This record gives sequence, C-alpha cells and structure tokens, in this order.
Amino acid sequence: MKELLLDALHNEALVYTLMAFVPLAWVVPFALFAVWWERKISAHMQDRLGPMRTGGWHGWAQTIADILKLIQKEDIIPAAADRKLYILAPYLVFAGSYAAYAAIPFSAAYVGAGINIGLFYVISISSLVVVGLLMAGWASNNKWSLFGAMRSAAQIVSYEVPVALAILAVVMVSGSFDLQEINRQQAGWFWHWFVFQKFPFLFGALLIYFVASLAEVNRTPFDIPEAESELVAGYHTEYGGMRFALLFLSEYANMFAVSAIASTLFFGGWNSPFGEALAGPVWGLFWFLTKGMAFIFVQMWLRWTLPRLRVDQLMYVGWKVLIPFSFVIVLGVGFWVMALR
Amino acid sequence: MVTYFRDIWDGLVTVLIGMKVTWRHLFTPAVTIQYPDVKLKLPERARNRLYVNMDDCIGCDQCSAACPVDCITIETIKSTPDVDLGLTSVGTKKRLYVPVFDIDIAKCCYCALCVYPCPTECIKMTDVYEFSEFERENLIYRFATMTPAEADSARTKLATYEKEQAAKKAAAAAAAAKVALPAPRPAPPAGAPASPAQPPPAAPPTPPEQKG
Amino acid sequence: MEETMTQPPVTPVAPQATPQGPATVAGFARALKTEEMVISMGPQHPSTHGVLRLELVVDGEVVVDVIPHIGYLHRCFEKHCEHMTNYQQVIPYADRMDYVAAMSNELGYVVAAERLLKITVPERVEYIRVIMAEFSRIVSHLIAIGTYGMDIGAFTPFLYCMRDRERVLDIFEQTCGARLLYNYMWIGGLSHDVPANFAEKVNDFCRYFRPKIRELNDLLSYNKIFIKRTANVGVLPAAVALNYGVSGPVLRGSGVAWDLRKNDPYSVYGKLDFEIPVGKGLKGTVGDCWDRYMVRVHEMEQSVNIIEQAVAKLPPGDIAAAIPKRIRPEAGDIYARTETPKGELGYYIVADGTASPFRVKVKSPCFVNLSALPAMSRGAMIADIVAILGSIDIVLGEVDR
Amino acid sequence: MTAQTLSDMLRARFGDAVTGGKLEGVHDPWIAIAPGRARDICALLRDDPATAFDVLMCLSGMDYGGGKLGVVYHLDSTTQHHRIVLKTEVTAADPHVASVESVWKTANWHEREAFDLFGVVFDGHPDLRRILMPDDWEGFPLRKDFRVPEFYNGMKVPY
Repeated sequence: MKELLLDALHNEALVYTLMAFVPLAWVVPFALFAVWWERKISAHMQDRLGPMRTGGWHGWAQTIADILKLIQKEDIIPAAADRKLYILAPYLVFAGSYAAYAAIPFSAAYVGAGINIGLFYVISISSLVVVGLLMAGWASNNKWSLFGAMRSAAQIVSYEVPVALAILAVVMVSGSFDLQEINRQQAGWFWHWFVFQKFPFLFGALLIYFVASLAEVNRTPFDIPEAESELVAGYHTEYGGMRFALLFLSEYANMFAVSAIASTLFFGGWNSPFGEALAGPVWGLFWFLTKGMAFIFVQMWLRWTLPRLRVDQLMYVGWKVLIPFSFVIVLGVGFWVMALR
Repeated sequence: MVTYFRDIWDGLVTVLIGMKVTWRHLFTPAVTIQYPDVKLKLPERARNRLYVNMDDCIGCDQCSAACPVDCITIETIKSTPDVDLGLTSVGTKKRLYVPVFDIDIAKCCYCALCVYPCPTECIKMTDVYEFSEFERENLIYRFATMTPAEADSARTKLATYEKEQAAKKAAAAAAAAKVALPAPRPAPPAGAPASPAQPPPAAPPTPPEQKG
Repeated sequence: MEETMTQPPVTPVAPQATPQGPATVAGFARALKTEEMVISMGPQHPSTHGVLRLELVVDGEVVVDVIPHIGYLHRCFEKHCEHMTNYQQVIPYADRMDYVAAMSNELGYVVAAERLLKITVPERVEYIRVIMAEFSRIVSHLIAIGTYGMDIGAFTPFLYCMRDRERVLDIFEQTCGARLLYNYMWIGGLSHDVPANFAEKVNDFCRYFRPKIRELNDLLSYNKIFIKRTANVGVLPAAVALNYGVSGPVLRGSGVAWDLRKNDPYSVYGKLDFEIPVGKGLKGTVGDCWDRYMVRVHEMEQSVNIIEQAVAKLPPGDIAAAIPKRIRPEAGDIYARTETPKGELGYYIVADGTASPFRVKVKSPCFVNLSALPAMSRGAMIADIVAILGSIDIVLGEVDR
Repeated sequence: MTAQTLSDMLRARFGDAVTGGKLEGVHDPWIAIAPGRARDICALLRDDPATAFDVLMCLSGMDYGGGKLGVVYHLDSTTQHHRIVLKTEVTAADPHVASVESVWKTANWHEREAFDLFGVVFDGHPDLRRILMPDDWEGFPLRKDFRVPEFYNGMKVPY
C-alpha cells in the first residue's frame, strides 16, 4: 500500500501522513459500531431490546446521535483540576492506543509500518496508555479518580508480564517479532494456526493472553479501574463531553488492538481458514476483521456474564495464576522447539 | 496446592456455566415492549389519574377529609330552597353548589382512599397515566363546572337569603324574645375568592419536592 | 465529591533512612510516611442504594473506619402519623417506608393496629395477606439479589431479577390496582378481594419462578468470582449480630435461626409449613456476605412454597372484619413486630383514645441492620464495603423514614 | 418468666429504681424505672441467665405532653422467649437518661434518634449526635410543643 501511494504521489511525507490516518478510518467507525453492538448484545443477553428508536432499524444510529451529543456538550474542567494535565490526558491515552495500530497487519497488503520488531513495538507503545490514565486520574483531583488511576496503573503494569510471556511463547515458535512474518507462517488451512500448534501449550498461551488482555483493556471481570459500583467511574469520573468521548474511543480502540494481536498471533491473522480459497488482500482484510470482531464479541459476552474481581484478587490472578502458568508454557514450548531441532 | 488448582478449575467451569446461561438468553425473545408504540392493557383496577364527575358531586367533602396528603380542595355554597340542583345518578339530592373542586395531582399519592367514602361514586381513579406537564400549575386539576360569575351570584343569593331568614328569625325571635342566629357566612367581596387564576390556598405552586 | 482538594491528596513519599541499614519490606512500609484519607462515599454514589453517605477512613484501599451518615431521605413519617386524622391514613405512608416491599410494611402496621383495636379479621383476609406479604418478600429479595450482583459488577442478573419481579407486580396490579405502593391491607380487611383467576396466576408464577432461581444460581450464586468477592467478607458473628439487634437475613446469615414467622407467629403463618434458611458458612465463614446473600435466595424458594400452600388453603369468605367507621382505639400502647424481607419491623403505637395516633414509632430493620455496618467492615477494602452494604440490603426510605 | 416475677425481681434488686408499672390489662406489660438506673437494670436483665434479654427490640423516645418526656425499651429474649417493656420518664427541663449503649449496641442509633427528635440526653452515650435531622437543626421535631421554624438556613421551611 505504501508503495502504491508512493508511486501515485511521489511525496514521502504526504504518504506517511496519509498512512497515519488510514487506521482512523477503521477505528472511529468501529468504535461507533462496537458501542452499539455492545448495547445490543447486552440487551439481548438480558432479555431486552436495547436502543430501538434512533435511525429506525434497531436503533443503528444511536451511537452517532450520542457522539453528536457529546461533541455539543459544554467543556467542563473542574476548578481544582490540574488544567494542563487534565486536558492532555485523553489525547495521551488515545495516542497510546492508536499508535499500536501502526504495526497491526490488517491484510497481506497493508500494515502501517512493517517493522521487524512489530510485536515488541505494540507491547511497549500500548504502555503509554498507563501514563495517560494516571495523568487523568491525578489531574481530576478527585479521590475516586485517583483510586481508579492507581488501580489501573497497578493492573496494566502487572498484566503486561503474562501478556509478554504468552506472546513470547508464540515468538519462540515463529522465531520472529514481525507480525507479517508470523502471519505468513500460519498460511494454509486453519490447522496451521498457532493456536492448534504445540498443543496444549499455545492454546494455554492464548487463554493467558486473552485473560490478561482483558485486564489490560479494563474489561470485566477486570474492570476495577472504572468499577462503577465502587469508584463511580474511576479515572474518567470528572471527564465529560468530547474528552470523555476520546477516553471512551481509546478504550474501544484498545479492545480491538488486543483482539487484533490475538487473532494475528493465534488465529492466522488475515489468513483464510480454507487454505488458498477466499484468500487475497481484500479477503485477508475481511478475515482479519472478522476474527478481531469475534474476539470483541467474546469480550462483551464475558462482560455481561461475570462479576468483577477485587483489586487484591486481581493481583492474585495476575501474579500467582497467570504468570506461573505462562512460565510453564514458555518452558514447555521451549523444550518442544529445542527437541524438534 | 490442591485448593489452588481446584480454585482455578472452579473458576473456569463456573465462568463457562455463566456464559452458557447468557448465551441461551441471547436468543430468547425480549420481555420488554416498545413503550410509546406498544402499550400494555391496564387491569380493571388500575389506579392512576383521579377523575371527578361533577354532575354527581354533592360537595360532601368526605374525599377531602380522607385524603392523607390533603391534595383535594373543596369549597361549597349552600343552595337556597327555591333552586333545584337536581339529583345525582344514584338518586341523592344535591343541596350544595361546588364552585371549587381542585385536585393537586402532583401531590396525589394514588392511594384511592378518597374513592371509597364517596357516597355518589363520583370520584374515581382512571387508567390514564400519561399526564406529565411542563408547568406544575397545570397539574392542579380544577373540576368545578361553575363559572366565577355563577359562583358569585350563588353567594350573593345565599347571603340575601340568609339575611332575609335572619331578619325573619330576628322578627320571630323578637316576637318570642329569643336570640336570633347570626348569619354563619357573610357575603364575601365580589370577585376575590372565586378568581380562577388564583390557586387554592392549600396548593400554592411548590418547588420540587425532594423525595426519593 | 464533597471535599474538593486543593492539593493532590497523597503526601509525597519520603522514605526515612533507617539505622539498621537496608530495610526489609515490612520495615520499608513502616518507614514510609503514610496518612489516612477520608473519602466520602455518597450521598451521590452508584452503590449506596439511595442517599446514604458513608464517610470512609481509608489507608490505601483498606478501610480503617466507616461512619454512616443517614437522614437524607427523612420524611418525618412519625410526625406525619401524629397529624393524620385517622388510623387508616397512615397506611399510604407506611407503604413508602420500605418501598420495594410495601405490602410487608402494611401488614406490620395493620397487625399492630388490629391488636390495638382487639379485632380479629376473617381467615380469608389473613391468607390473602400472607400471600401478598410473601410475594412482597420475593420482590424485595429479587431487588436485593439483583442489585447485589450489580454491586459486585455483574449487571445481567439484575435485569433477570427485574424481569421476574415485574411478573409479581402484575399480580399486585391486578389485585389492587397499583404496582409499587399498594394501600391494599386495611385495618380490619383488604381494599379488594383477589381477582377471579388469582389462584391460577399465582400458581403459574410459582411454576415459572423455580427454574429461574436455579438459573440465577448458575449465573451468579455459584460463580467463583462472586464467591471470592463475598465469602469471608464482612463476617458478622452471631453474638455480635444479636447485640446489634440485627434481624432478618442479616441475622439468619449469621446462623441464628430467628424468624418471627416461626418464633412469634402472626397472621396464619402458624398453619403453614416452611423452613428458616440460615447461613452455614458453606463457602467461607458463617455470617459472611455470601451467607446473607444465599439466605435470601433460599427464602425466595420458601416463599414460593408458602404461597402455593396458602393459595391451596385459601378459604372463601368476607374480606373485611366488622369494624366501626371511625376507628378509635382505647388509650394504650402496643409494640407489634412482623418479619418483613429486611427483618423485624416493629410498630410501637401509642393511642390516647382519639381517632389519630398519639405516637407511632417504627423500629425499622434497615436502620438497625445498617448500624452494624461499621462492625462488619473495619479492615475490609473499598470494594468490600460495597459488597457488605449490598448484603445488608438497606432501603433508605426505611432507614430514614 | 412472667412480668410479675420480673417486676418483683427488679424491685428486690433495685428497690426504689422501680417506680411502678402496669402488668395487667394492657397489651404489653410494662415496668417503670428510674431514668438514672436504666443502664444498671438493663445490664442485669441481659446478663442474668434467668432473664437473658439479649435483644433490644426497640427504643422509643416519647413526649407525653406537658413537658414530660420518656424513653420506652422493648426487650426480648431469643433464648427464654419472653418480652418486657421498660418505661422511664424525665422532664423536658432535665432530660437525662442513662445510656444503654454499652448493654446493647442497638441502642446506639436508637438513642441518637431519640436525642435528635425528642432531646432526651443519654448519659454515657459515646457519640450523641443528631442522626436524622441536619446537624444544625434547632429544636426537637417530635416534641408536642415543636413549632416548625419559618426558615432553615435561609430557606423557607413549609415551602
């Protein structure tokens, strides 16, 4: 894609700028859709109908109306807030989650930046979100926000360890940090996907990655940073209007980012499940998004099923369950790879 | 160690059980209805907005006395013997004009205690439940059918009649050397009490009540 | 937030050099200068179940002390009663105390007033009252369980509970015309007899409801996360519970089999067969939040049993006792207590021989149960406070009256 | 234990502190006690295995009119299955009653409520503050001679 654009425009700076906006064309509609979708899923799981009026068919325009409302809302900054940090925080959070999209391979033909340490880049850049959340919580000057920010920092930092270890298992199998390379290695029929390789180690790695990524994106049962029954709304208690919308958007962007990584690492990314059939760049995009959305669905399904853990139990799950198991998996995969060499 | 693994196993299993439940519900029809488009039929006994059939009201004030929140205001004027106010549908003779019959539905607690004592069954709870208003004032329902002018003339008439009666009595009393009864209700200045814009004294426009 | 801070609230951490050289972890914690933080939970907070304000003294996430502040929903019930023109007018106000179980509140009041007047009501009335009070218990427990799930973070059980609750409210509405505040039980009788197909509807509900309890157990009660969040949390030992005078599921959750329907029977409970579920500490300690929660689940099952029996036994007859039009009890006082879903609801009525009560004091179960909150929650975490408060199941309308 | 034996026992034990009572012909038999001795009497009633009143069902403040206030204790025993009512009377001029908070924790909030609404002062209560009314409320609303103030903090009261 980059090559195509370069041929057409002959201006590297312009091409890179354009390339930077391409994922946005997915992220924003996705967030709008996912919010609506989540409402519908939650509603139907709860024997309700969810939004039904706005836009006619099943309230499809509900989130568009919501975002229009949020744009129009008065921009309120609490008097006692730390103004600069308060304003900066949502952008930082969004930047952190959006930056991860640079290395995500949407299709065989499109990846924002085909860097050979793509996986490593995604893990590290998404940690930027923590800084933003801490900033938001601190700058709001609200005790509940501060609790939320502190919890979120502790949680995300702790759960990066099992995430990284689960990813490491895949990296050991594939021998590459390059996400496109990992995709290419899973080409062929669906049993070539890494989730079915080195059974049960990589399947375990998938479980660990999935659970830990739920914690990374603050989804139930690990949504303690914004646990509405305890902390009102956690770090975004004091945010409203567009700033809140931005925090919300980045949350959904994050959800898709971790789902995309999961589908790339374990489910063949843009590879068709049927070998050469239905393959190709456009079909690749379709498979990739479908797999990502399937993960999003499971996240939502879990959210509307489970209660929430307590903060110390969250740490217990992270440090005493996920990390030991991921070490076992890393060891197992390591021996397997060594033995087969 | 055993507990450790059992906890993890239990956790996984119970999560899956829960997911099974919600998955099943994903495909169960919704129990909610699309309210303004679809409405449930209310049962016969539904207690909602109050309605007063003024043709049957005899002004006995029993509903107002039964009301625990004092949301009913009734004023009555005695009729003179020469007027026939007619009969109610249950055959009670009406003897009182009812120039004011106000219900502050914003205060009403829908307990229906006013419905039961009514001798002519003219006050009842209907099945109308959509009656929100932008102005609190509009929630004071004025059921009286008399115009202020009619009420005034009725009052004047009563006052004249009572004066005559008093005079007659006084004459009779003087004759019998007894004390005459004073007129119990002096004629009020014309216009003032029956002005429709004025809310009844028991129900001034109130700020939102801080309940719930 | 009540206290807006001008400075960020956490004091800068200044580790002091200890003479013993590098500190151990515990020693390091001691060397840190930490301060307790006072945080105001409520009156505007999603899980204080109304307008309760809890002043939490916290040390990080650990709660050092809880100071409840109540009175935000004080509606002068007792003062109102003294100003009513008759005893009957109190009932709509009694409805509004525990507004999720209004029938039980009415039952408590009419039982007290009828004892004061020394009248007995027809058997049919008693059975209908029991059916309604037990439905009321189901409704109240459904709300308690549903909102408890929500407090713990599970949203879906709440809506399932609301869905089932609506079915009971339909029965109420068909019977007396109102869904929430009924004014159904009157002194000496009822406002309406039950509708024509009442028994059929009630039995339909009972058949419908039993599987729903099992589903709720699958989804929430035995969920590992839910158990982890509630077992061993907010333990209230039986002796402390009695000393605090708590009642209802809170007391029974502590393992004390005390239910006024059995221990001080009123109405026709003596003729019905049911069990008193008590907390057994199956998942943790006796008297923890899970026990209190589970007592409510089992009580719903028992209520369904009671309702089925009562409907089967429902005798024909009149729905009002012969009582004078103007109720004027002799001078005297009475304390009558009934078992509402929340616990022991007592009415202390003092009559002075006039048509209106001289004094009505309500011993509200929520008020007393809430007063035990600090005893249950010292040393818990903030998330536990929510769990403990939810397991007490307060309704602020009754706490503040 | 019947109300009569209870009354006799208290009389034998506390003498003058038991000031009367009515045991027959009432809904709930009651014993009148001296306000200053309420704590001692209640402590005995709780601790004596024969009485074992382990639950304070209700504690009500009262205003009998004419400047006479009172406190009514409804006691219950979950083990002995008997009940008794204790009543004590004080004057509005000197409304001091011994607190039973140390006997039953139930009394803590109930006594605060009686203080809040009637102005009965409970000596020995650890935390006697208003509970239902705002902290800066003036007067005791459930007293018979209470008049609703016209303004509260500048807001008109019977709005």
